[in-house]
Amino acid sequence: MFKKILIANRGEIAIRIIRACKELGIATVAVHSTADEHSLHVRFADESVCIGPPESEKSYLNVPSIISAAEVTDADAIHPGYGFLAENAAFAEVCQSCKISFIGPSPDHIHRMGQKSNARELAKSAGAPVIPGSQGTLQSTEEALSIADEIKYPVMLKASAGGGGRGMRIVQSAPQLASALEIVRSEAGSAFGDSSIYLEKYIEDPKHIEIQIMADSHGNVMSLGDRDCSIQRRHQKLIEETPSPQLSESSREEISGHAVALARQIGYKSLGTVEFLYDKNGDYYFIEMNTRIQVEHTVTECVTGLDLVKEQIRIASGEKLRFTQDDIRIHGHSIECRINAEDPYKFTPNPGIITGLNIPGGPGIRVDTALYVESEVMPHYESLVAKLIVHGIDRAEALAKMNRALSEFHIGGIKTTIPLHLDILGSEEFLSGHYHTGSLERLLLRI
Amino acid sequence: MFKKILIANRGEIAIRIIRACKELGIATVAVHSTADEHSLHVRFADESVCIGPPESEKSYLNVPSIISAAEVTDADAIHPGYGFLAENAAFAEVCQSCKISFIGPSPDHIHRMGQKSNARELAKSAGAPVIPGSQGTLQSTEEALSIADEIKYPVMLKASAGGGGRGMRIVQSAPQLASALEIVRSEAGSAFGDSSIYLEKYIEDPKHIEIQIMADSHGNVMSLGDRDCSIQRRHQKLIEETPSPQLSESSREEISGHAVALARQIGYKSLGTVEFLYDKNGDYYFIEMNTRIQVEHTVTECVTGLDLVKEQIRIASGEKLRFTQDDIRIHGHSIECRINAEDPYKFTPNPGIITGLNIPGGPGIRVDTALYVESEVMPHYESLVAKLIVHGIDRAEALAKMNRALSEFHIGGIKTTIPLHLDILGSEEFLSGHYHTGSLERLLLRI
Amino acid sequence: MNLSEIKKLIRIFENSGIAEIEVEQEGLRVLMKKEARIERQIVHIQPEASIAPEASITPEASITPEPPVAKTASSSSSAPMAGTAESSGKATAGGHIVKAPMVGTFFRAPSPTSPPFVEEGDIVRPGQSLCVIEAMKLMNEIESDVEGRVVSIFPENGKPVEFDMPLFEIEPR
Amino acid sequence: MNLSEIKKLIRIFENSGIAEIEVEQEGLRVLMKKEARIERQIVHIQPEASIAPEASITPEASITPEPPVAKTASSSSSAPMAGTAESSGKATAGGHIVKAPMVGTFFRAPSPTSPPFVEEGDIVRPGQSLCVIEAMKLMNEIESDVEGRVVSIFPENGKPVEFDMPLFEIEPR
Repeated sequence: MFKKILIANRGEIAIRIIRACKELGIATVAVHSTADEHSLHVRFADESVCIGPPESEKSYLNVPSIISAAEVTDADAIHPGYGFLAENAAFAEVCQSCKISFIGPSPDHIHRMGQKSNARELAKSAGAPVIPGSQGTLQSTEEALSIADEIKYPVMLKASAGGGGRGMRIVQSAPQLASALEIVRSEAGSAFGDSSIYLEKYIEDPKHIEIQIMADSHGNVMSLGDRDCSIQRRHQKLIEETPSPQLSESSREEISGHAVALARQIGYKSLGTVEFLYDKNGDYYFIEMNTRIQVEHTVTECVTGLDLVKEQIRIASGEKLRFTQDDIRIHGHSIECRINAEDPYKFTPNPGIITGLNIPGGPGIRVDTALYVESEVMPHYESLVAKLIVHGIDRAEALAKMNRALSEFHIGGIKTTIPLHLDILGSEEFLSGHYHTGSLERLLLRI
Repeated sequence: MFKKILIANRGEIAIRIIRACKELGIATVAVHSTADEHSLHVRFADESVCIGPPESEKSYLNVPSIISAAEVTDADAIHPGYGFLAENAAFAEVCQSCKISFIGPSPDHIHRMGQKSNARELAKSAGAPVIPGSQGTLQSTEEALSIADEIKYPVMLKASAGGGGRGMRIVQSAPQLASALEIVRSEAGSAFGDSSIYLEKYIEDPKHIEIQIMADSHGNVMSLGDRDCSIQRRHQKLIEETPSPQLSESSREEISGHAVALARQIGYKSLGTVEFLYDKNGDYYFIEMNTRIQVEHTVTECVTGLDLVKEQIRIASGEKLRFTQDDIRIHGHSIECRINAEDPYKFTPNPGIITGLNIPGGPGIRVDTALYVESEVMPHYESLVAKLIVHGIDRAEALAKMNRALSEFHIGGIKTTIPLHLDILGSEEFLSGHYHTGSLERLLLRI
Repeated sequence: MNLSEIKKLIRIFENSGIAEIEVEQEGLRVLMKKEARIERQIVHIQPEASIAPEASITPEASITPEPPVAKTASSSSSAPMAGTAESSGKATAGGHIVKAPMVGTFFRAPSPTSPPFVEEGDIVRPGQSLCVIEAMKLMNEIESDVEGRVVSIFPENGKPVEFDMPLFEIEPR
Repeated sequence: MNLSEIKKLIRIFENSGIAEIEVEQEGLRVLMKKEARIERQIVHIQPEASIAPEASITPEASITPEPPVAKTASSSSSAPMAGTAESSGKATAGGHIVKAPMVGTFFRAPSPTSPPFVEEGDIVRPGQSLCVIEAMKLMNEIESDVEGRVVSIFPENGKPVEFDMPLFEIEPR
């Protein structure tokens, strides 16, 4: 086991990792920018090193500074948390070359899963369904028509060079396809200087379902169940829950099976999350794999009773998993609300000084935060300031707990997403469980 | 189900009950003394009524004021919490006569279990072992000698009118008995004006083991496992854990069986705790039954996943338990540390204003407290200011979590028992699990 | 008073209807003003008043635990008590206050058909009944402890009152 | 009240809705006003009190961002960094400070057998090497950015330094 771990992150996830280390008896080194000198993660760690100015590029993304900090403190491993360097294959490689263990998968796995088209091919070859569409870019209108006929309408035309919602068009039926193709092609040409186009099936109002997997370096791979992360705004998750209120037990097992098969086929070793879109017909499609610990790992911890960060550290140190798939039992229901320092309806960041703080408590409540009274929420970093997680015997109890806990949660001095969470929890769509990735945007129009 | 519950208590337990009510959708009324006007339980409740001046006798123990508060707010039930009026049979009777449901057992059960000699006879007749000794007071030295011979030395001589550790003497062997009897008899005569004496077996260094039971008004009685509450100072519990680290599975079942049999025999309906002494030989003896929710109910909640306060409310409203004994599963291990506003080594109360507060968080941590920054810990009330509860997959993880959480827990402005808890958790005796009701006092001599 | 207390005072001041506040205590003087065009009412508190316990804004008041959480709208609106912050604030401004010695329902008359014990403007003597508070089906007569003129009657007839709530203001004579 | 407390008060005032604040204590008077719409703060500090550290009116602890938790004894003793609060405090009192631009190990000489780049009392010119910081096996030479006399060298040879830590104090000339 490692003797000392450097945590190359800040905020709640840095504290989360320090807590796991303390419970494992491992010494910790916090790194921080000059702006984070008084942060809780610096106070909670055994040692701390200032690695640069407030800007992330010069501090939390500053590879030489972080490696140097590990070297001068004799840390034998680095935990990257999420964001920052967590899925940076080059950083993982530098760690390796400096004989510092990177707590995560191999650089090669990070690299292969980081390239989305590559990840899609890997998933396909491991037998997972992927969104059907053209093999590469479209050569002709006839090809587009024949593929669309095969995969059924509606389909989506996408500019290869597009992204962030630009250079896309949904086509509902064959007669519209030819002209839509012309339009997207010319848009793409003028917008991106590349008029190549591909076509895939358009998934209407899907759920975002992800499977938490865990694999050690002794060939053991297992699934820790699903998470429903469909409450999103601009692809940012806001509420996550497990088990998904809509998935049948058989779909859950089937999807989990694909996630495990993918990890097994590529020889993956660490925690990982395999993400799927799940549509109204119960069909599902692999979209990507995240090779890091995720913000929402907490709900999986609540229902499995496992400490995923500890397991991640144990796996990185070469230990064998101490249990098998059969030992994993899901108890009750868990929901997480991400409390962001944002205007709850405009979503504009709202940094500031915390003037008051009341953290909810009692049975089934977990809070992960780096806030304290008079701490500063800074504009340099992401706006997530607290995670509120509840665990109930069933979804109804978890919902009641979340409502209760949100009503107790007071963060003075900044605007937060707490009022929005109460709105979402009060919406019929959320209560029914039949919500999807478009639900929040539509709810916002009604508020 | 009740529509509105008045909580006849203050501090963390009042908040605990308000939380349960909120999650059940029941409106709440807080009552408070003038000193508690700004207390968190007043803020969290839907309504509040000031019932008297700071002194407990004139406020939280003021029956007419509390009943009147329930009447003017149209509360249909009263939850007494623990302490104050929780085991006051007369209060439960007044509630009954005013058509307000008392959330607890019947006045008769409170009354019968409140009289210790009566409770002992009930337990005996239900087949539970009680501490062997004389039937009533001793008539002669010969009688004492013959009983002591039968139950084996060491024995304890106790003045009938004694209490609080006075008028007691341990006798190790027969030759000492006659003279000890003379001494205790004359001490008792001069100290209490009553020289009657009784004799019972002296239980050396026992564990305090208690069984949480739950019984509805439909004849269902079940055990929710044991708690080991042996870390005590002057009969005040300081740390509780479940499952007891020393009990074998078979003893646990046997003792639980006695607790359930007692509750069933007397037709008990509510939550209850049956307390036993467990000696070095594995023998155990009923000592008393508590007819209220207990401070340490939290650890049972962690390992069973149940919300005991909700169950208690459901039972009082006449609902049937929704599960059977077979549905109860114990998951992992849970420990509670009572954080008191006291000098940790002198145990003198230490009221004051809270100047800073950092509440531990992360996985497996639960905190129940009424503290907030600038709140006042008052000399009028008991010194318990927070309960820190951890839940781990096993005792080792729970211990690591408790150490970690205690190190994060900062309460500025008052002295607390936090440093003492760290000492206890670091002691070999506690770590081994082989501690007993005398362990803490001995540990304190070494610190 | 330290910075965090000043900060609190600012918030209290902001949320108040007053335009200016000056607090002086043990060599510390704090003066705050709001822009004149917004506020009309000006309350000036003398240094003496700021130390007197009756004053609504005192150094102590600024330390008073502020709500760590706000009550929900529904909760405050459903509060059943007859007295309000205004009435008790008003109460503290003037004469002798008779407070509720118990929780119960406030009645101005011994029975629904009787006339009230007292009206505003009446002169009362010590021991004279002012009202009854019904608690647990018992009618408890509340008597005046001073001689004077009834200036205000705070609770409405038939409304619940809690312990220590101002019932009457009496101008002693 | 010291400068950092005034800075904090400014921030509190800025974020408040009030237009003016005046704080006076033990010879120190602070007056701040917001101008209609422009939102500018004017700080008047009486000269004799502003700089003197003894003008501080409140216990330091009540203002300084108070650590919500104390570090354990073991943690602070195991802190590996060469610089201390004292040294950086000392550093800011006097001349020009050369700070560490990166994390690494501080060496006063280019190799173990070479003489140090500079000694206290030496005169240095802009661009002259002062030390090396080893980071990721690379020796990074740190140069002086001013001309002057080396007054202090803060870290010990061979000890780790973190970003922004004072390395040298140079009296410019």
